[in-house]
Amino acid sequence: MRVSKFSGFRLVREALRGHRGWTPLWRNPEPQPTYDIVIVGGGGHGLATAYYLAKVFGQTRIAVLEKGWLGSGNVGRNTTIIRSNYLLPGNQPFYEFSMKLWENLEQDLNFNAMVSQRGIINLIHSDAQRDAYRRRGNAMLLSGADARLLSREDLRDLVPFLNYDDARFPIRGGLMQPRAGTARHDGVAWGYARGADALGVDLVQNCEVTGFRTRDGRICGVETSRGPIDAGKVGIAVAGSSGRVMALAGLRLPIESHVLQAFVTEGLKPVIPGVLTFGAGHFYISQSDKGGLVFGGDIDGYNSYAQRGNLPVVEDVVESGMALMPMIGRARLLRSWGGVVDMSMDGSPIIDRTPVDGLYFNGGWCYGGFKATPASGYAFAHLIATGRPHASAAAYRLDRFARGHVIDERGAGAQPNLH
Amino acid sequence: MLIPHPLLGPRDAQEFTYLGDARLLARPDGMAEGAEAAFYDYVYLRNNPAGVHRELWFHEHGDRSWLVVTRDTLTHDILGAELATDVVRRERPR
Amino acid sequence: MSRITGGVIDRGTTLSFHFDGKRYQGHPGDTLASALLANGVRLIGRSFKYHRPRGVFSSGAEEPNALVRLGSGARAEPNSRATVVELFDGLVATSQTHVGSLRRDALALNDLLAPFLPAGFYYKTFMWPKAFWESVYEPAIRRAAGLGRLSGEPDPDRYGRGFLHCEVLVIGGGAAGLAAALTAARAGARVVLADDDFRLGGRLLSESHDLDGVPAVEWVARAEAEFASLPNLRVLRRTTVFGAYDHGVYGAVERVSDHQPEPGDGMRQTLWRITAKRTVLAAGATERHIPFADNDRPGIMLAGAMRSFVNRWAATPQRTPADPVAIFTNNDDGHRTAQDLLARGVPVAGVVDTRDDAVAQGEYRVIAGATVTGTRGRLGLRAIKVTQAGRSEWVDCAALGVSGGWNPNVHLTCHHRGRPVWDAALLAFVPGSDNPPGLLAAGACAGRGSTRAALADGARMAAAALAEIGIAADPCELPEAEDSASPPQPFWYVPGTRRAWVDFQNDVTVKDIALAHQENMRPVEHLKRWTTLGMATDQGKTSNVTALAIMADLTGRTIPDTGTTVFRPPYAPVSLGVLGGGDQGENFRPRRLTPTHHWAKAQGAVFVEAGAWMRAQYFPQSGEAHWQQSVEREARAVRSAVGLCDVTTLGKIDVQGTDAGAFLDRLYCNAMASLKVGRVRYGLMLREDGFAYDDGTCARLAVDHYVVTTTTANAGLVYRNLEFARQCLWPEFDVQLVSVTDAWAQIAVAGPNSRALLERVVDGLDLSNAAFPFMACAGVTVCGGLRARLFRISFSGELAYEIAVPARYGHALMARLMDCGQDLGVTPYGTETLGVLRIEKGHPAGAEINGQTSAAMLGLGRMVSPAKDAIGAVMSRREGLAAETRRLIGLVPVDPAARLVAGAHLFPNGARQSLESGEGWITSACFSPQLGSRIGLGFLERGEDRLGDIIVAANPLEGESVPVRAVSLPFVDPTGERLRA
Amino acid sequence: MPDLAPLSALGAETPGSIHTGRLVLREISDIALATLALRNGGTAPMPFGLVLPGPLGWNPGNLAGAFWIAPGQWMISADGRAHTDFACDLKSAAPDCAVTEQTDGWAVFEIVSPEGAAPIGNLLERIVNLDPRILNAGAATRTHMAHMSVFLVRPADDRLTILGMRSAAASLWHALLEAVRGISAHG
Repeated sequence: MRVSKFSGFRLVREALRGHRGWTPLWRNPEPQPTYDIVIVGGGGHGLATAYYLAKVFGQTRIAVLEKGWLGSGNVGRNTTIIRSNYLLPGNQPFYEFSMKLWENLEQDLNFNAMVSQRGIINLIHSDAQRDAYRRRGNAMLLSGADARLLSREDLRDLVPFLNYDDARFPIRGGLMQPRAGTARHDGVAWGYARGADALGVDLVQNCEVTGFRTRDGRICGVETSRGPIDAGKVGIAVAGSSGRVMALAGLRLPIESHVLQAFVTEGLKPVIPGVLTFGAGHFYISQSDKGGLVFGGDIDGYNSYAQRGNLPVVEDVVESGMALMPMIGRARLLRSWGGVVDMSMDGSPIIDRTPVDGLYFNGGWCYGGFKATPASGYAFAHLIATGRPHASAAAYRLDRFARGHVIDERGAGAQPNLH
Repeated sequence: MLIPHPLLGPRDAQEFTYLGDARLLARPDGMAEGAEAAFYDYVYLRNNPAGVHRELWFHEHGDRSWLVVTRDTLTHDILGAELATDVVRRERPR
Repeated sequence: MSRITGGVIDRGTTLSFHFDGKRYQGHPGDTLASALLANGVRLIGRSFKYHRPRGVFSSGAEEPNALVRLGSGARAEPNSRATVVELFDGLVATSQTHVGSLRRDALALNDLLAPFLPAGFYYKTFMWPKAFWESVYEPAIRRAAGLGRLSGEPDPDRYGRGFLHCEVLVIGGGAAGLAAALTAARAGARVVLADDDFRLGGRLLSESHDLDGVPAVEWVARAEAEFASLPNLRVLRRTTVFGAYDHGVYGAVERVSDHQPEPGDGMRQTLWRITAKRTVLAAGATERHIPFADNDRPGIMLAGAMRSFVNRWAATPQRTPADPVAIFTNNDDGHRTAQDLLARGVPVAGVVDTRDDAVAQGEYRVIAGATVTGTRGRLGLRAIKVTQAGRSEWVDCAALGVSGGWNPNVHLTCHHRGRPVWDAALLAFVPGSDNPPGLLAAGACAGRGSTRAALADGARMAAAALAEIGIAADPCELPEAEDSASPPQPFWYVPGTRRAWVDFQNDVTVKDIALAHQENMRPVEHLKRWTTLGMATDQGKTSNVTALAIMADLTGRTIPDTGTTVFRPPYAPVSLGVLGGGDQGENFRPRRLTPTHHWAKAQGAVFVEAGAWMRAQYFPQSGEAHWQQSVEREARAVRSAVGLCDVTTLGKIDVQGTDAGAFLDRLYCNAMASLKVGRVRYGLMLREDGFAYDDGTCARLAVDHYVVTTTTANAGLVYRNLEFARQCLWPEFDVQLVSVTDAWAQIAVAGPNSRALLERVVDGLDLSNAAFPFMACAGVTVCGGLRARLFRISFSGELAYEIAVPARYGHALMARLMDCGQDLGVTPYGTETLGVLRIEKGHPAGAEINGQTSAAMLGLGRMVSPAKDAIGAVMSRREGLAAETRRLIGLVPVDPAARLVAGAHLFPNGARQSLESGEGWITSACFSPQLGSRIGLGFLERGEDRLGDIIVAANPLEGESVPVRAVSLPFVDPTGERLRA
Repeated sequence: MPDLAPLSALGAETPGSIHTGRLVLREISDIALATLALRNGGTAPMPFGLVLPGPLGWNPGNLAGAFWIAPGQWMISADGRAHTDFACDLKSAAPDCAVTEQTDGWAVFEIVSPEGAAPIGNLLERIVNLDPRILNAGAATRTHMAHMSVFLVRPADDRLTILGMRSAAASLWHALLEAVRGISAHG
């Protein structure tokens, strides 16, 4: 198949001949009757899984089934933050693996997903919080990631526009990960889609999975809105719809579906350098290359599949933003939207086999699915191809709740809306 | 959102705190055989339907009642609300 | 000047304003856009990507081009749409999105580079060399991107919040909205009428038709007069309803004083949360344009906007009223503009109508079956190229009105993810069947846009809405009004080789849509995201439907098959200041003060935030240069004399009832029912998942009466859990709960002299060890009869008590204790010292009970009684928790001068350090005056078996690695002699 | 009598008071409060001859007043008796109930409108998201205000009593003053 190689040189050449040479980023194939591996979910994680299955694990005859359009789930409706600033051994190495994949993603995919390592700062407002962040920063360094403990004076240099004067919860410092930052969310989905398509993966849009077919306790295919498809193995990566899809296989999950709102302002000249996270209210913000301030906060807190939230949370999030940086008062909210997130019972994800042989599950990403996209795809591909968990994702077991090996970064317990 | 409090009428959802699946009313007996498996189910496997959901809300900034609210998670429509004590007494007669 | 006669402006008053440093004049009733046009100013801004010169395109919220920075200094507001800015005297506006002057924008170079910058170009390049993205390409892109600039200073204005409740909310004050409001308000319902504009009337103000034979303005004035007489009707002018939320809740922003030079003492804007039983959406419609080559010149605008400027504001779109104006249309509405222009003496160069059978409806030239295929005039339109049947001619004109039909403003109907449906007759999307519950669309936003139809629909929908909630209402009587419908010809764009803009602000052209089609970015959302179409500040109001039609044309599918366009809140951009309009700064959140706060303040205490509370952190004395000195003095005082600390912040819950003991047995992992009256017991609560949750004391005041304490942080949460247990788990228990945290001031009196001190204030109670031993409690009186509660409990490990009195006396009791304890060395201490004392004593606190640790880890595993059912007991026995071998131990640096910090990770001496090989971490650390060394608490693998071992505390974050010795807890008074003294 | 001097919730020896805009705000520091809760399955008593009201209800009573706060639970108040052991008296009057002293748990602010009901209505719509019809004269309810829990009692159209956590008295007072300013800004 013909693949347009992307480069500045190519762009110039195409410009000079009226852009007639650009080809589709991916095909629109009809689904085949049989595949070796079917990935359910054409979001970031599903597309990345298919890409790595083909690229790294030498698998062929792969399809990705997407009920809407590629990237229509949370990969297209998040706040684009990438980071590896976790505390626990079950998490941090995984997210650091993801960060390393991010750092080479664009060259790997030949697609500019605008990975931008402008840093993330988590603000510290109390001595106890400093102690907790010191423990976390040390965990980051001990896992091979980067971290810096910032004083209030350091912060004044880096982000002078915060309220240092009369804040209800004074800013006393910060924990910074300089390598963290943002990536263009749609670009990530498109880059993986284009890469997977070029490796022969069939990306089938408008194809909803309506059931699973099993034989002797083993998966043998899926029912879809476009007819049955046989498959040797099936991987599920449908965060937000995990409960619904897995219920088709008769499985219940330690997951609740919640709505997380996100916000963007009108375009503004550069004003916020990296990613900032308020430690005393739930608020995080960055500025896109296009100039919009992209921000978010807490989930609404109730179970929802509605992909929209309510006004009190909007007010609460913006109020926190105003308290942190009162200079944004004159900026205007342009758009708000809601994404349905899988809130797991310990705040950490699941990448594991299921009781159904040949059926694999990837979900429970809570707030954090976007940054995990590369490693999630890689680890899920590893699991599906080899049958063994990838070393970085070995803790993301489905049975960890029953066994008491939870990975609870916030110490909130089995209460999803507190994670 | 407005929560139709059975005693107080429609009230701003901001007066409430959300807990989740009303199955949490049915706490297993901790002294019974097989309690650990029953508790795993109770603590971790909540109903999470895309549709009608029975769920617990606490009237934190109100009369401190726990309510069982029946709400559609696809539309957010609320189909009813009851005092949790009434539900427990009805569904778990002693 | 190009001001003509007429209009709804107050010519008796002149307002001065500045644009780009130049002074102009306008009148009350003007918008910034109308005033600029009236002054002949056509070039107002630049586009986002190509920096093309742009002028006013619309007369409302949909404006994509005429964006300015309003005001200066901290009040500067970027990206303001000149079309909705109400003019006031002294207004200062500045153009934006250019480098150098507006006329000579250096970044206009981008326009020449346009061939190299097609849709999505940035995804295809800037990848080599790798390091250049962040160092070169991205910074350059960021500098060039963005629209206006924030001041960078804190917003100086105040914003308000409010809540309204009504039976009917009417959104929009045009023909339909006015009829709806009249109908509903006359029926006696509580009605809120919210209108975006500063003047009611909507499009009625922009049209030249009469109502009942009088100018529409007069009819509106009559309606307003009636509104004023109806106390059940509230009119919110300058108010944008921006979002439809659940259960009839709408968000609205009222611009209270944006039309004044400064808000003064008042509010700038108010955020209203409106709860309505029913809503009549009367949001009108937005005209769409027809893309053609170079259709973005200043002077080209929507034909309906042109009518607004002429009729409402008496401002013409060309530089002088004598310059000719042309119209390009696919429907009759364009002709209406030509008629109104002529009626006001504006010369019409011609009407270019795409319909072959178009005829003139007045004294002007019609070029039927023709299209506009080119334009001239870089900074202002000079001529258009008209092509008819393959022949082209240039027609001189200084302005061009474009009409491609009208899109109903269905936005709010989509806010619950409802999908509009395609009306093939109207050639427009109209509200579907899945509006937000309770919302009825009326008038032009429902596709019923003639004046007569809108009025009738508004009245009818209001009556229908009221009927649904059981209120009888008759539709108000309707005035005679025009009733012409003018559906457009399905003509969406003029094909050609030059660029034809679809989304003006983001510079998305027909070619970009074609390229997206070529690259298979065909689903609407892919199209939008790949090209950025509809992502500008106008949110695609003027571009989305047109783009959809073009994509439909390219794919050969129908428009509804190609997709719909769904809108999300907010309807129009809303300032963050008003959305976050609560108190800011130190009033961002409530502050809870202890009963001795004012006393402590008078003593010079330094305060610290403890959750919602402010607590005294330490009490510096003169001569103390560093907080550490104060803390050492305070801690020594407690260990050697007596200290006082306000501990009111700990949660207190009154638990009564015949089953109170049995109830508490279920809540705490240890037994409470067996506690004797007059005694106190330490209690540990688990979460149901088996991890440690909260600790405190449980005092039994009577057989059926306990008072339990919680940690400061968890007071509210524990109360909630107790109510859950009472109402949901064990409603059969006779238990009553009340939170009494604030009712009692509680003061810790700690130290060897505490008994002596208390004996001076407690009325006649024997405090001897025999009569009132460790863990005793009693109701007493103090200071001559004040009721109080006395507990002999100790967080410091010293002989200690906590005494509680009604909160209003806390201040006085503290002062009294200080007064009468001078000879005993009484010293107030704060939370820092409290922390030092508890670390010395090895008591766990928030850093140890952090939600991730188990009772066993805390060394409290034996408290989890196997003999009873209690919350968390079962799950605490899961394999993962049972196999956990980390234990809380004490740590001291081998070198007493070494720094020991919480957050360091623990490793075997000499071992390679990685996250996986870690054996624990330090939870808390401080300098212990008692031991003369830094000490710490931490969790260590098999800690209880390794006492005496030397391990390493690694803190690579601060470049430290410190050998430490594991020691047993507590550091102080291991046998408890002091405690029981 | 104890020889200790009490402090008002706002931290002064005398209660706070301010006349601003169209409203008078006053701190009430001499009201005695106690909650009364029924035992499981118990029936409502009539302490001091007081009929305990139902949900949203308030009964001014003679010797003491009461408003409903939860199923089976009321707040009982007595003007001018803050210095007494009111809970003890109430317990004697309702010995079969759980009684808890609350006098010092709450800051009590009274808002009076010399111009009638309208300014109170304007204030309410600035501070709480309650349908004003819930809070007609004679009603009481607890709700959410400026990140705090408050009880609102409406003794009369031109009068409103607000009870907030005593520890947050200053923040509540501030929020009320801000809301009053908001009303003035709108005229």
